[in-house]
Amino acid sequence: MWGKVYTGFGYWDASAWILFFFIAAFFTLWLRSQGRSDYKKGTEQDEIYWSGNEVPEDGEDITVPASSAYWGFRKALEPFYRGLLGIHTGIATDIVGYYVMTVAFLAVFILLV
Amino acid sequence: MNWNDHLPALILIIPLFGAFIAPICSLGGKTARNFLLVVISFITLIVAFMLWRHVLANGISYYVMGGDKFNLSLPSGMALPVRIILEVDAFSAFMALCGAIVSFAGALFSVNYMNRFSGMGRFVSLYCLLTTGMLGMMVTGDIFNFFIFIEISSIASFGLIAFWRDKPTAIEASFKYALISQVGSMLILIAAGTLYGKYNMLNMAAIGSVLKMGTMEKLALVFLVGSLAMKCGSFPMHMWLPDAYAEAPTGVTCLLVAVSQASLYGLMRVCYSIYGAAMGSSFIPWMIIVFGLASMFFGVSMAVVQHDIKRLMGYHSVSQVGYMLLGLGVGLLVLDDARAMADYGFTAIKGGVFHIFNYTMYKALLFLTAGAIYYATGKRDLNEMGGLARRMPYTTFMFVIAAAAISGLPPFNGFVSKLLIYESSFAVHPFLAVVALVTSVLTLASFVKVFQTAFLGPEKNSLAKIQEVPAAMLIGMAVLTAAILGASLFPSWTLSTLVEPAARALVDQSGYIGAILGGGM
Amino acid sequence: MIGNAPFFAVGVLFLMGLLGIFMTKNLIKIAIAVTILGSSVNIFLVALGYRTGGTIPVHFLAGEGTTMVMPTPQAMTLTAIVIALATTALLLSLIMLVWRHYGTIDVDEIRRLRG
Amino acid sequence: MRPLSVVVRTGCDFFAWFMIVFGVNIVLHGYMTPGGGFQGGAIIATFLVFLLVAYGGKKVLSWANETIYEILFEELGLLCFFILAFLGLNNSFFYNFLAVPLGTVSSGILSIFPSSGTTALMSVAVGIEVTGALSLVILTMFKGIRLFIQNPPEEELGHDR
Repeated sequence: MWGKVYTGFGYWDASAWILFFFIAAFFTLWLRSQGRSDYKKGTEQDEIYWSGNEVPEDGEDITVPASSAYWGFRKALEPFYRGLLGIHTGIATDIVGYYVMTVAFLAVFILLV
Repeated sequence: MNWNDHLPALILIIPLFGAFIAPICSLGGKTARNFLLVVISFITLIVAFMLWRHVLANGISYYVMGGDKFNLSLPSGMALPVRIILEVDAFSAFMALCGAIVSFAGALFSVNYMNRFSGMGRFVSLYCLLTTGMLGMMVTGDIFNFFIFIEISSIASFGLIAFWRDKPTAIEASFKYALISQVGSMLILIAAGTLYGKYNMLNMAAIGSVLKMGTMEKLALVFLVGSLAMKCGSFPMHMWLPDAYAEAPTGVTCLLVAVSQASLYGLMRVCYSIYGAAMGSSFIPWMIIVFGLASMFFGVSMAVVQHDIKRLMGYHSVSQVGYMLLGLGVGLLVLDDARAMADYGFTAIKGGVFHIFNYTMYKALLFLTAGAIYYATGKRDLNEMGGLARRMPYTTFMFVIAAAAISGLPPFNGFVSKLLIYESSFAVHPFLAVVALVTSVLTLASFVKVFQTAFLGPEKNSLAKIQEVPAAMLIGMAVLTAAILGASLFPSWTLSTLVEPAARALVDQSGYIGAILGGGM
Repeated sequence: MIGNAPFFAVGVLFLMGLLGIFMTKNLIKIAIAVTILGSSVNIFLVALGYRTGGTIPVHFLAGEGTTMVMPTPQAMTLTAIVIALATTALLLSLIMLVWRHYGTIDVDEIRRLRG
Repeated sequence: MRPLSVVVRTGCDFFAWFMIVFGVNIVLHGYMTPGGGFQGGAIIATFLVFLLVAYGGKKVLSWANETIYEILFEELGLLCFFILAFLGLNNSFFYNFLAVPLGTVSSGILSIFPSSGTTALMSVAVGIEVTGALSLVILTMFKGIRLFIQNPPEEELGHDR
């Protein structure tokens, strides 16, 4: 039940990983327990900005929206994405067209090879 | 009468009965109808489990519809089977078990999720019908019957995708799926007709026993492979999939995942059990591998830039199906070569089959968590979410588990199946493994994005009043979470009991044929 | 050669159906094209089962004839027709709802889900 | 749809009933002749189309009750079919437990009683089911034409009914 899974080149052992997980968790919790709990509540020590900036009321103002995530990745691969989004036209006949073209391609090539 | 003998038929009878009785039951009000939905899918799950146990213990089980006896496959000295025969080997039983688990979880989830909407009698009816179609595709041993079940599941899913008929996008997604699926079904019917015209048989095992490659068989193979690859959403034919998955009600999306796996099952059944050793050239295996690679890479690169949560997950479905196509394609490539098969081919098949189980579980769970978010907030756009972890701790916990599993983080089950696929496809060509690895990295990247934008971050004022979803929905998700955790913590047990018999049955073409034709192949 | 005529008809109808899907922009016409596609497949199945000079495959109605037409493709065709009816009804209902929501049945304008 | 002229309506009154008789005939002989449950049921369902064309939508919708079609026809047919299939479970699902041996059939003794056993009964069950289902399809599609005219889609958004 807890045995190893052999992949032909190596193996995977879940129990070793879980053991490691517990050890790591123990060290993490130990490190955390070394922190100080005697900070002054309700003062500026609670603030999330050390610089003392105002924290906006609504969290909306300080979130990065999902559309902006991986902006650089998308910018760098822009030609690729332009092509990829180009074929996702969303027109029903195009969808059928890609399918029929693929089947036709397969049908022609399986008779050739 | 021994009920164990009738299990292959019962697994179809019970959801079908549920579909038929649902309109009457819904006259009795909300409670009766919800009770029916949950009870029917739970009994289906139990029957699927018993069928799986039965098949593991007694080998391939088959069932002759309308025969004098349930196992009389060759009546009165005929050389060929004539009736509709259900044939369940370990692979089918494994798939049916996966499908039944997902169907049960989706039903539990739908009870609360769909509570607000009208027309639920039809919903229950169609849901049971979709379950019937999916399970029928998995247990049938007859190629025309396979077409019937694929159509039953398609028609039920058109209705369910367009269930919210007041949403324009739902109608649009359903129409696109209906159009492409109708053309695909016609090609499947042509292929079935071609095989019938050539061999005067419709039984898959009987066709497999006499099949010799010729022009018509090649065309039939191409039509079947193309259509079924379209149905399970591989790359150039996947455009309907994110639309349909995103727009369907979430309990249904969860079941649609299992239905796409049924199409994958059909693809593998056609390639391994009907054509199998007779396939001759390595063109179709390579094309399946190429489909797999393209689906993996392009699917995930589309997913990274999405910001609709269900659409993002829909593109991940495309990319995950690629893994299974890769694993099972590598297995198909070396089907004739006993040495390579023992070396890495069987590992690849094991990886593919294990990935089917994992994918069905964690993708269904991911869709359910997305549905839970939609239920609580009424939003699907990630840009408008944030800080949900404080409000919905259980959902967050289950989302993290599912996301870690789909990204292939150890120690979760996604890692194990992906590892098996990497290491075996590496032996064919390193490029395959590289694409698979890159896909895994991008999967992790996009789920980090979902986790960070939806669950972490400061709380938004617009989301200050939301609450955790009701208990029935949480139980529905917990069923799948338990399956994921079980497969993660006991990978070797899962592999040896669940996956290996299925993989062995998939490779064993003569066993599949011999069970119907009485051995002596 | 003349025995293959039904199959030519099937091919022509099939191509008509496929081209109809791609060449027209009107959703109703596309639904009609899908129906034509289905009909071509039905003709294919019926043509497969025909035996020259065959009779009705009911034992005590067959009369003197010894060759019987295979009933299986006909059963398949009937089933396929029933399914095609259900799908056509669904497609037309969906088109009706599309027209309600989008105000058009031009296939190029029904693309809110893309990218 | 507006009602048509009085000539058409009188013709419809006269002929629509014959469609039902013809359909029932096809259903009842479905086990032996071309036709059967689906074909006969489809012919019976044209009764409603006749009425719809001749009398217009308003009148027909006030006559026809969807629940009757759904519960009485469709469910009855489906459940009869299902139970007939289920009763053969002693041998196998769908087993023809009423079948008459071939010798008896050929001798022509059973001229009225259906010689095919459950097949004829299933054909009747399918006929009832298809009648209900196709009538329901026609009614639903006809209602769908006028779906958002009475209540525009804006009011339905949020699908929170």
